[in-house]
Amino acid sequence: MKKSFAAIVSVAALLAATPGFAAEVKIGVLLGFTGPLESLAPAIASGAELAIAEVSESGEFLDGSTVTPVRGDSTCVDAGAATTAAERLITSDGVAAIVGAMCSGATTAVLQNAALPNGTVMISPSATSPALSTVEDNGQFFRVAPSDARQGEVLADILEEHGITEAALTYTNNDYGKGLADSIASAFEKKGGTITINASHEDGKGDYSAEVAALASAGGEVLIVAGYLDQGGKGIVQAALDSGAFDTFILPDGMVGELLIEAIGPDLDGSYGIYPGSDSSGAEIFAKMAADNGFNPGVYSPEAYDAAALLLLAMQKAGSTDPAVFKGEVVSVANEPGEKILPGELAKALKILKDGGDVDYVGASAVELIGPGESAGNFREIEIQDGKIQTVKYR
Amino acid sequence: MSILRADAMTGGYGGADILHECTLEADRGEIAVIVGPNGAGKSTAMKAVFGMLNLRQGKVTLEGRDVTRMKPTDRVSEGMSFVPQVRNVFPSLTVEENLEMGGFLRRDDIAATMAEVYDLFPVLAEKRRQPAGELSGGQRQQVAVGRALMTKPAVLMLDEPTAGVSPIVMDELFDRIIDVAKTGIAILMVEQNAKQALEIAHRGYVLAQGRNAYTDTGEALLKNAEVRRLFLGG
Amino acid sequence: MEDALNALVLITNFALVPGLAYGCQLALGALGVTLIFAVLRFSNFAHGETMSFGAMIAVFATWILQDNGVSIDPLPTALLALPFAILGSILFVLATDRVVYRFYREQRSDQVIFIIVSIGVMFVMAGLIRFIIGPNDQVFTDGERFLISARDFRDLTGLREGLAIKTTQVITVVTTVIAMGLLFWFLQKTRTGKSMRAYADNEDLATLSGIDAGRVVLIAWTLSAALAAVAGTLYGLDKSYKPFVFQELVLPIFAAAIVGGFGSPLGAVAGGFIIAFAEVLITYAYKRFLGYILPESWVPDGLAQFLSTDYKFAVAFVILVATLLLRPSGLFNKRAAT
Amino acid sequence: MNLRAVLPFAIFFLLILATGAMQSWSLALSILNMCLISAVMALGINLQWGYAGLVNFGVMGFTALGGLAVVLTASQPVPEAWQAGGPGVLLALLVVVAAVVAALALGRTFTGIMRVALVTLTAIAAYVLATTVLSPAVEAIEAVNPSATGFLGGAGLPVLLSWVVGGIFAAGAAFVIGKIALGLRADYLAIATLGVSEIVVAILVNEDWLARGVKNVVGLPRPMPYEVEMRQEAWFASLAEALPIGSVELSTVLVRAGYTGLFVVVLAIILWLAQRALWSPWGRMMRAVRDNETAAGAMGKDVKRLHLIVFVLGSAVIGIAGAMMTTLDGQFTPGTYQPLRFTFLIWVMVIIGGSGNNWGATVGAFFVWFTWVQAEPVGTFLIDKATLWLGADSPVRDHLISNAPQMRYVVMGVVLLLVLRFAPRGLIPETQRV
Amino acid sequence: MITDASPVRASARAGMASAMIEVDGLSKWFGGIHAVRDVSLTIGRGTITGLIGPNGAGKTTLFNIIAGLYKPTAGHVRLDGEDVTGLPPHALFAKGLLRTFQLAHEFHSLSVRENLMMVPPGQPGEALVNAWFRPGRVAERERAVREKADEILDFLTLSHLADERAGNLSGGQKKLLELGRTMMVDAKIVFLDEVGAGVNRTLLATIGTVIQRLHAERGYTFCLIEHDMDFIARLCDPVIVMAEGAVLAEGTPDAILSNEAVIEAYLGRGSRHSKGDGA
Repeated sequence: MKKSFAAIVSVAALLAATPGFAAEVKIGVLLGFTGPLESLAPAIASGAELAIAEVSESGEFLDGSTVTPVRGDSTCVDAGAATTAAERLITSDGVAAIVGAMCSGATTAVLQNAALPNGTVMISPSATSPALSTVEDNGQFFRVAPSDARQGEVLADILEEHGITEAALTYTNNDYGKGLADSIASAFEKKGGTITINASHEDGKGDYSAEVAALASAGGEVLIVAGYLDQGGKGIVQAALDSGAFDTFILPDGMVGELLIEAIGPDLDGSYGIYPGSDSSGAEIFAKMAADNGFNPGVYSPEAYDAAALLLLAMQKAGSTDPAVFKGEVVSVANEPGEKILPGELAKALKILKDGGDVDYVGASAVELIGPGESAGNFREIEIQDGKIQTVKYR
Repeated sequence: MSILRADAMTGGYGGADILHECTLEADRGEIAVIVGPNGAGKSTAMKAVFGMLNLRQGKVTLEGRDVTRMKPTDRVSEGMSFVPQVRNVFPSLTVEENLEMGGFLRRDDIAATMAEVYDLFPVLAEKRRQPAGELSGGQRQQVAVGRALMTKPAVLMLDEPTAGVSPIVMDELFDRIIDVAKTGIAILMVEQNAKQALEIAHRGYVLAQGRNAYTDTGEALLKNAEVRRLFLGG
Repeated sequence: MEDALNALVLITNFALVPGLAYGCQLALGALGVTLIFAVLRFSNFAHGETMSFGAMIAVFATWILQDNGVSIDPLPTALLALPFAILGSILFVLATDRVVYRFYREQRSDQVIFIIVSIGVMFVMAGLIRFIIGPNDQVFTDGERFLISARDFRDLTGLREGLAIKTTQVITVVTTVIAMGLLFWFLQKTRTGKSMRAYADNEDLATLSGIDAGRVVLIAWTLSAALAAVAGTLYGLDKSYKPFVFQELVLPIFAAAIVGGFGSPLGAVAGGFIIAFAEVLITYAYKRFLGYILPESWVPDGLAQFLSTDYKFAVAFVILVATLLLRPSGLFNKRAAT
Repeated sequence: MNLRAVLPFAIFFLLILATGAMQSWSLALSILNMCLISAVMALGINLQWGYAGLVNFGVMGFTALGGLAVVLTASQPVPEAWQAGGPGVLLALLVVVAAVVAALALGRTFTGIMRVALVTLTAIAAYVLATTVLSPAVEAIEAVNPSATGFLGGAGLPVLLSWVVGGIFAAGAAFVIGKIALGLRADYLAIATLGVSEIVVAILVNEDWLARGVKNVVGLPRPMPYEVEMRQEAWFASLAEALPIGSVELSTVLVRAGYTGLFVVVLAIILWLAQRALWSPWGRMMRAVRDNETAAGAMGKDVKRLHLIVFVLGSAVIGIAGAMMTTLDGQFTPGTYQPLRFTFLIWVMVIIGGSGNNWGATVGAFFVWFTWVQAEPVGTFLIDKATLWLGADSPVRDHLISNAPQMRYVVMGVVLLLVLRFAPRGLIPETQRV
Repeated sequence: MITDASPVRASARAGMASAMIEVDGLSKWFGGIHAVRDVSLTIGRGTITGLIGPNGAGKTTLFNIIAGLYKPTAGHVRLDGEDVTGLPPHALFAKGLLRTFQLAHEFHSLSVRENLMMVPPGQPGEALVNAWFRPGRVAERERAVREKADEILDFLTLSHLADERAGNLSGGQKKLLELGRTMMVDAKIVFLDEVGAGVNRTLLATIGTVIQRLHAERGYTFCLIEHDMDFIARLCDPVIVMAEGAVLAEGTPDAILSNEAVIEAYLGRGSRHSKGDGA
């Protein structure tokens, strides 16, 4: 329903140039629907659209305005097409803010060439490149994905506690994987550990036997897989288990999810990792909501939900959809003080804000924004036991 | 009436006509030879008989049946067989497979025909398991003729069968062609080596610029002083 | 002795077995490309998508079978779905030929035009496939995963190194051997197969012999589509099915076909294995292997890798380019490449 | 130009105007900008394919080299990295150059098996030596603040200069590739160039010390002022007051129009040069070579050399376009170079436009890029309409609509096939000027 | 079957002083086929030499080796005393060796006039720099080249077709055009490969006249492959006969026509005995 409506809206806007729908707020969902990470995009979009629908149906948003999502394709491989899509969302569809983009490359291009010039606020659910921390953003860019640098330190701590001294490391060959791998390697080596091999793997390939062979030959007690759970990361874990190269895997944020356990099965027991989140049940609630709405909560799907929710809550708090006004409120709704808000409680939050109260949005991924508008990096240490993700503790 | 009769063929490859009312004929056991200078339309006439050229006018009959509008493939099943001048074997197929492909259209047992071909060209029986591409020029020509015989044709058409082969081999090829004719097949061939060819021809056609210039028995043409002067080099 | 056995098991497990399975998949793909090249004389860039299409049908058929409780445990249900995949691909490819390629064949268009047409077909198929099944990963493997797992092997032999053989790898090899056996039997022994070779050898003479060009082309497409469906399904079964992967497979497949000699079926098979083993063996880190067979002091500190796995895919292209430059007709083609 | 040539351009500009009026002017301009860049690429391919019949499927690689040129020319140098590993990299480079010279010399002096053996030996020795020198240097460079730099950086020169450098990079690569591969027949040349361009991209992706690899180089200097800063200028404020549009929109439109201006100049220069070359004795000679290489050789034309020249020129043009694109994006992202987008799409442009005709290639690029970008919303719209009968909540409909962006492939393929079938010589066919 | 070739060689050596082309021990294998075997011959300066022989005798292969299209397996070619073995066609053109082809090799998308205008080497407009930045210089030379082309078209009676696409010409007209191309420059020697094939008698006579005029007025040396013995006899002296990749005989047309070996291999033998007893 909502998707088709979005489609009608976007096309109507394209063809008829009706800037109308006065009481309707549009949120752009700009993701790589085509291209190498095309398989991740639909679930992320669904996450964002879930939050948008929730807000829209609550009737509490900005005096009863409705909110509709408008999708755009950032392709992940084509900065030109990404910029054009963003330009269309902003200037033609008239979106108030954008959830996106997906890959760091497209995100930077869109931010610099479309969002900044037009003064549009963007929250990326998935761009984790450290380079984005320092990019000039005029207070308009946020991301709910955790910073790679922080994650590396946390992982190194956990490895040390488990008494691991030698580990093999493989990363997905993009800015996320490379950045994360670098930070893990340097943090771990600072603690006296040894990374036996730091090798990349490509997403979207079918065959990972050569990569696993190299990893196995380098050796190590565990294999750290800085990848995506439904892309190359899964392929690596599968191939490593199949060939008996490694039994235990260290799983950073991109790798933790039910999908992986489903795909790999009991062999994954005993592997451990971290996942963004604080002491809250947001992720479980979100997973249930996603299931009710008929999609699998994939990687970054919770973050997308949070990104959309943050944008809308900030607008509510500012009482305006003018980016220049509400961009200042994003951090305040995400952090303390205020009432903690979990997924599914957006109506409640809107009401509190409407009544002049404060909220501390926790959401599906335990959002806490720090510094240049990034997730603070609260992590849950998890371990996989009996085919279930068990939380060990919070860091 | 002859088994093969091409009557007043006129036509070309789309542009100007190359053939002008050209008439050719061959009967069972006969060898009909087309000679003439380069560019006279010898090969074109051959192609026209075989249906590889659209005729504007004229008609081709085979055993009295009109085949003028038939595709080459259909003419093969009607009893015509054609050996091109070049690229006339399947080089990577063995000799035996070449012959088998010759009899591709036949639904009956081809073993007997194959044996006949091996009788005719004993050297092929020796090399039956060898890829045709590895044979010598003369042997390849024999494979080519053998392949064409596999359909048990009523008419065998040869486009310059002796092109590029040595005189000795040429002699032998002509002997083989005479043998083939003796089995009751009508042979229509184009030849560069006009004199030798006319010597074995029952009918000879001298073409010039797509027209029948002289038509007679081979012997008579050889004796014709004008033909000798103009086309046979004295 | 045990060290030597360990070394052998190690390299078998990590290089030879995966290389064999990958080689089979490439060989099947390359056979399809090479058949089209032999008969229609162009490089079909849409072949990767044909593989994808076949695998997609296999995925759907498997799901339907699974839903209806049909299975052949311990073998994967996908094997039952294979005939549907083959049939579906054949129908689709023949329709493509009828609607698209036939026109250019009748026009006797330039080879380059055919290549560009096949790129157009590739675009359409890529879009359609993603449109129908979506761009996601689809897992459709079921049944027993391993013939023997690394752990079982270690327990069984007492060696330090394990040897894992996946059911899907065995199926891949067996199916490939059967498919290739059938193909070669067809090409060498049947009348139709011989007529196809004849047509590939000499188009005009084949027509003169009464071999119907249309029929040969039809058979070539049929075989190519069937091989593509088998290759695609096996690839998806052994790894997982995802449309994007097949786009990336086209070049290694071309590399395999060209290294072997475009138009030569035997060459395609050989090329597939050459590319697969080159990729695996050149990027293999021999450190542990050397650790078993060399005295301790000789074991290298580094990984003993010829080339980082980052450049795994470049290996295929380097071999491809080298072949094109040094022996453009390929290893198994006697005729010159002109 | 006759009507047949003018009409497609007119229609295209109407489309752009319609986009501007109905959607927004900055969108229209940003589409137009990419159209202009695509046109430059298409002209490069047209030079090679349309003029000389050379099939270059390596567009992707040359585009990427153009992008690399922007990084190496315009980004700021990283002195720490130079200190850490600069000499090592230079030394390795020296080894490679020396090896090439040695191999060439050996190749001239010896023949047969000796030559093969000696050249191989030199190559292996050079490889071992270069990697021994390079590895520690690379490690040192990549260790320098990896999240922000970790590469040598560029020369810090004006970004517009990098367009020329991009052309030179691509031309250099094309010279080497052309020297070894141009003798191949059409389809092998296509596959070989595709393979080489994959290798080029693989190197850019994995050699972080060169241009940060997958970590991307962002924030490249741009030839236009930043909108946000521009809005603070006095002249801008007065202009914004004078015009009846919002200052945000004005700033984006101005910046985009600035790029448009730059690109139009480049396109115009290249078009002028290409047209002038085509209708000169040089063009006559090239067309003769394309028509019949053997006869052209017999008439004294050095076919090999001419092929090499045109291959290098065409690739240089693609390199320039690659540099322009990276400049427009403001970032270099090596991981994004894919054949489907950067090779095959460009070919579609040339074929649809009309190979052999520069105006055709240009307008083909315009239309194809426009369709490529607008196919997504239009595809979504069409599917939505086509599946209305399924009911609003149908999961099939939902599934189809969510996969609608993929329609751009279908649209592109169908358009290509239709043009090849019904107008095989393109929108503006090659003309005969006698 | 083949007569002793030594007299031919002897005559080749004798003519060395005034040789335009000397071929020495030339051989060429294609795969397993021996297309040209150990051929030595001389084409004297200022002659119109005819090259005849049955199809497949290796005449065209020999042509192609001399013209640089194939590299010989063994042997040498000298042009005007200079060793030019293995030089590419364009380099031979620069040294004054021109050729036409058995099947017309016109530049089909160029106009008839352009087919001629492309020939002169080193035109300023063939360098891109001039084409772009020195239009004046280019235009000046273009005028001259165009004038010359028009003259030749006139001579060839093709003026009315000057602006026609060359691909649209008839076979004979294409042959004339090819001949015309050789007139755009001053050649030392022109090789004509079956210039008469597919040409009607009237046109062939015209071509013959053109050849004779070029020979007389410009001092061209010609070497031509031809099957039409009349044509050969009218134009050529000497005539060289090839068979099976080797030189069979050489001499005046009259001598060749009465040479036993030549009659045996090419022109036709005496009577056969096996004839006519079929059916």
